[in-house]
Amino acid sequence: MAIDPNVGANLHSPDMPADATHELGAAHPKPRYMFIFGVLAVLTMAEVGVAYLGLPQRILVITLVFMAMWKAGLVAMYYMHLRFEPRNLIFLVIAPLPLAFVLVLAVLTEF
Amino acid sequence: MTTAVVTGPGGAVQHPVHHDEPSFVRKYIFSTDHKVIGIQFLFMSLLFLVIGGALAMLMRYQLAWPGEPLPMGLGETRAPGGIILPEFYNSLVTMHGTIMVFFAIMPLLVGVFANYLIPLQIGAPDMAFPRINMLSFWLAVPAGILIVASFFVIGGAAGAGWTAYAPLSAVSEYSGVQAGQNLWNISLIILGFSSILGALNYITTVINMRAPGMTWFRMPLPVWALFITAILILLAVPVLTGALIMLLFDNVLGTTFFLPASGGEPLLWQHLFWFFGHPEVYILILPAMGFVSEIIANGSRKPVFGYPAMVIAIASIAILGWLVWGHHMFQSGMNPMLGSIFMGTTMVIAVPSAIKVFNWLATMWKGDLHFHVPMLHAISFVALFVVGGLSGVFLASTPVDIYLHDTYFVVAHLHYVLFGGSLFGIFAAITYWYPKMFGRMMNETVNRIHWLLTFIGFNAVFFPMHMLGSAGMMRRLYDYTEYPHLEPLQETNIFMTWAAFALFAAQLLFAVNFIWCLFRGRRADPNPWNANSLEWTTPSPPPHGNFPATPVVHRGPYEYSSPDVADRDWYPQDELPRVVGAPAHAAETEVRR
Amino acid sequence: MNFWTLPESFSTFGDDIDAIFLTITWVTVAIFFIVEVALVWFIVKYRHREGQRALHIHGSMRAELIWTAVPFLIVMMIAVQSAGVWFDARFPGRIPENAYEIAVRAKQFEWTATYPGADDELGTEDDFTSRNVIHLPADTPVVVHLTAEDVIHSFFVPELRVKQDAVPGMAQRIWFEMTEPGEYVLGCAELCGLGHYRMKGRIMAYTNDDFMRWDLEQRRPAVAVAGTASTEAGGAP
Amino acid sequence: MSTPASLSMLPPVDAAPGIRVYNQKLGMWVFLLSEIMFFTSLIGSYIILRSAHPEAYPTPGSVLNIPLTAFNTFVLICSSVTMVKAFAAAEVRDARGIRVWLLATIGLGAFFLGVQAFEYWKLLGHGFGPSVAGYTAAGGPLYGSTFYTMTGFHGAHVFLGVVALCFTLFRATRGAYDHGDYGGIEVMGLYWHFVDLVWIILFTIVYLM
Ligand code: HEA
Ligand code: HEA
Ligand code: CUA
Ligand SMILES: [Cu+2]
Repeated sequence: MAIDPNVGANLHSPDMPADATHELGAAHPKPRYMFIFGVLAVLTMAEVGVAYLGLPQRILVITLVFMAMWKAGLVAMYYMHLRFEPRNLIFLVIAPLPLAFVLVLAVLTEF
Repeated sequence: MTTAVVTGPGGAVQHPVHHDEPSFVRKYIFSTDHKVIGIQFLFMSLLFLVIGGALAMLMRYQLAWPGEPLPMGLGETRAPGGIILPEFYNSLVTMHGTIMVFFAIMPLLVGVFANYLIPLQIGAPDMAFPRINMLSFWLAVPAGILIVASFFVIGGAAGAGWTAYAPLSAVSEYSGVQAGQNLWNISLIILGFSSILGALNYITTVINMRAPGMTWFRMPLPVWALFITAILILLAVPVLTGALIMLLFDNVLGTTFFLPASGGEPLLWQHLFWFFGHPEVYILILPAMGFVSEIIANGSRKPVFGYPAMVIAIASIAILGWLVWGHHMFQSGMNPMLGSIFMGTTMVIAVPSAIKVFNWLATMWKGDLHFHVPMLHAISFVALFVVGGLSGVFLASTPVDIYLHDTYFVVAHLHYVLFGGSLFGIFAAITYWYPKMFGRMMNETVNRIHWLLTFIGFNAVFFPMHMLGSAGMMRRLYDYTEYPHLEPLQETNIFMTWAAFALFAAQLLFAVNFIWCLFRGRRADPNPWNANSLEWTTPSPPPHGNFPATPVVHRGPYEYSSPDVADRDWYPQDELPRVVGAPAHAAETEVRR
Repeated sequence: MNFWTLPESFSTFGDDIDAIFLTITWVTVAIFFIVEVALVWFIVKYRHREGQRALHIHGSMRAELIWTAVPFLIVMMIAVQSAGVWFDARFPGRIPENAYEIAVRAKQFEWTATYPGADDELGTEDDFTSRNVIHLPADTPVVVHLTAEDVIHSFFVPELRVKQDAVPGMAQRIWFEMTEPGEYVLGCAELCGLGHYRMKGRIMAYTNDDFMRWDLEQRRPAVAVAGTASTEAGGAP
Repeated sequence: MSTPASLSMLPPVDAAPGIRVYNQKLGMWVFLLSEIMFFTSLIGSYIILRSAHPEAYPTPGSVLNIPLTAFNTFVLICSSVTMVKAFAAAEVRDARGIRVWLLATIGLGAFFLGVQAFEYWKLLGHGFGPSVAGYTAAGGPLYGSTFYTMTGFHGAHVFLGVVALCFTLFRATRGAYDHGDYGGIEVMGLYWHFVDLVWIILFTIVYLM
């Protein structure tokens, strides 16, 4: 193949040893896993605390949803290292969220 | 230019390994070759098409001559003395719908052609995950066995319609069906898993395994359609799975998701089902649209008119398809305000469909039309899909749907889009790619007769359904002659039934032709239709690994009648560009390898 | 029997519905002919002949815009016209004030109508019922409180252009106004089990005077055997 | 394939399309998208049923044991850390680290399941079951139905994850993953973290609200 030595390489690339470059390597700082863990643990405790505060239902729900989203976001961004992925993948991953939203919201108005 | 070398960690995709003559079992049964899997799906789903058709014949018999004994017996619990029982009729409707939608049309479109075509048309040696692909097929098999087995359990097969509205489907006292409903649930859960595994394979393959030069906008439209369909499957089917699980639990665990007596919500089932169900009907049409685009361009010897618009139309149908599910629930007691919103979105969805229809017409405009059999089916698709789509507009109008909902008008609509649309698209695709799949041509004359009879028969069976619907005949009705105002419709129904028998008989031609030519058909060239896309550059049938060398793509798939090549009217995607001024050399134009 | 149009309508908004049905019919028939005629024309005109070569053209932005915009406008027109009638037929706020109210309960496989009785209130002692035959006044708006006992049924009166699912656990309120006295078929339009096909009933519509007379007649026995009497009133189903 | 000299004058082909993510990882992400929709249908139903029938749902603490489950949540979060540590070890080709952290993850996952089983057992004893029959706890049977279905399907995912982790560990003891072929661990981790993520949401919705 004279055109380009690397043409078609991606077809088989997963078999190549991962020496050359890889996503997390030098390009990005290593996420601080333990620090994230600390945040998650604190947020969990805070959530439980909030639940026992006896807040009015609406405020409670908003606070808890916010905290849960935060935690979920941390897991996705750092542990699943979405932050360090190509933009295309991030778009792909958030694609179904609006759908989930539409489904739940539309049906909620029903009852 | 920099090349994206993705160095992934290993232990992953196998090279197209060339085994030395694998065993029969590895080659034809537990094969990981996408082509074999596609063909396995083909045989399985054609079998189910026949079963679904046969169930329809029983229904038609009852609808023409309600209460008259069948010429043959079907067992005392179903049809004592040959007279179909109401509960058996309900099972027939349910299983006909379920089998046609989930076990015939969906696997025919996706299981068969996504598997077979995607790697070949994008120039890949196989799927991204061949073993998951195999698993996908081998999950569909037990699902199929369960659904057929459900006819033979006590209480008979599920009888709550293919939409399985709760509470009828959730409490066996209400329907009289016992294990049948649970088998239906379990079968569809398994099949859903199979579809999801397939979908993730197709998506990954299209994103990552395209041959060099195969940019997004050089992909053949079937690949586009199948890719977007796979996304719909991926996101819609799990919602059904979740709903099915809740329904199953209501049946067997005593939970109460959909049972109002102890706090559940019947409408929740409908919302979940249709949130899946409407994307599902587009799953059932988009691939067919892709095939038809390909075949019309080929038959017209002309580039697809408005290729980018076609892609955008598919994508917008797919996106809008998520926002219209409520149009199945206008009369369900759903909030009327929500109904208006759903009417709006549903109306809008006619627009991308319009774009597609007019682009097909424009593709034929000033073409050089060759009416090979796939082209005949493709043109029929356009002619009939329009009818089905337009009847959809009646149903989309909320006030009109008050009258038409759950009448035969809906049945007419759904057969025009599903049979006139999807199944004609499938006939087009099977006749078009048969030579590639099996290396032999189907008999052209027999196929033409089959097409003609199917086209006429189809319209004779299903067009009158519009009239039945307008006259107020409800669907899923065991014996409409109970209603005095529907009694006069019997003559029409008798006519439709005879037409349906003829239609079914006409399919025998196709079946015989299909099977006969597997063994006796004329040998096919690599490129019998003078087409451009990559699958035609490799032998028929393609070898394991598909392409002797990775193809390199230089242009879009529809460069028919290009002025750059004067000596013929096609220009394969991987052919080296002819340098301006250089003589078109015969040696170069031949199919290489 | 004329299959091409809906049966004659006998309710006030029925005519509006039929008008939209007609509009859509005209629009779709026109589009149908445009598409099919173009198709056949192209088939004949551009069929393959020796030496013919297709025009090599990839598309036209202008054409795309036209056939995006025109259908959009057409369907929006249909949607707007439909929304108006839908509002009239279904919005709770549009239910006439002075309507005669009854309750209809669906169960496998029969319809039971409950009438308010002397005090004009539903859910009181003096209510009386009828099975599968519903007696109503014509020329007066009627509100039906629709419920179901077991599974989903659907209250379908073709000639009145009325259809509403009766969902267990939900209370629906629908209304209609009949324009003429007479007998109208009531059917069940939602698959509800093995007797779905025979879950039929009748609506007997009287002039206001006749209805009043009928109503009074029913009240008398209703005092004696509240609830169960008068089942066969107005003729056995 | 022969290459005529004229080729060099042609516009370059767009070589090697695709996104810079290897197939397995992309495939797992795509699979997780469908999982998102699956849990949407379950959790969405929970939210919808609950808002339709608030009377069936007493304050969670009155039936459920929040401190126990909060602890269990903590366990699952820990298992996410150990999982990511295994991945980090694979990246630096630390064979021992891979095995140790995987083992820790398996242990924590199994522990989570054990606590959940214990919780179920306790709750069932208090008349809080999934079915209408025999439901005697506060609220209505809808509460039991939804509770067991949500947490049960999450538990099933954890269980499958533990099984898959055992398989991964088995392969690691055979010398996989520490030659730069960390893909298997990364993909396994994506699934595991996703299950953790779902629990974070479930815990909040089912236990705290
Ligand atoms: C392949 C499957 C498929 C497809 C593609 C469609 C396409 C459409 N469907 Fe259909 N539908 C079904 C399969 C499908 N449907 C099934 C199976 C059911 C019954 C389910 C059940 O209850 O069992 C159903 C039921 C159904 C209903 C519910 C009816 C009821 O139960 O009361 C409605 C209501 O809105 C509807 C609407 C539409 C619309 C608006 C489209 C549109 O997408 C159509 C768009 C196409 C066109 C409009 C034609 C081409 C366009 C032009 C030529 C341009 C000009 C047109 C205009 C300006 C109008 N469908
Ligand atoms: C794609 C889907 C599909 C297809 C093809 C068909 C095909 C047919 N359908 Fe049906 N139908 C549905 C999907 C489909 N249907 C659905 C979803 C419902 C709603 C169910 C519900 O209400 O729950 C329905 C409901 C339905 C009803 C309404 C029943 C009722 O409401 O009471 C009727 C009534 O006549 C009917 C009739 C027919 C007939 C006569 C055919 C005929 O066209 C059949 C002709 C036979 C074939 C097409 C098979 C031929 C076989 C081959 C071509 C393969 C041969 C090749 C080899 C073996 C190699 N169908
Ligand atoms: Cu009641 Cu159908
Ligand atoms: Cu739909």
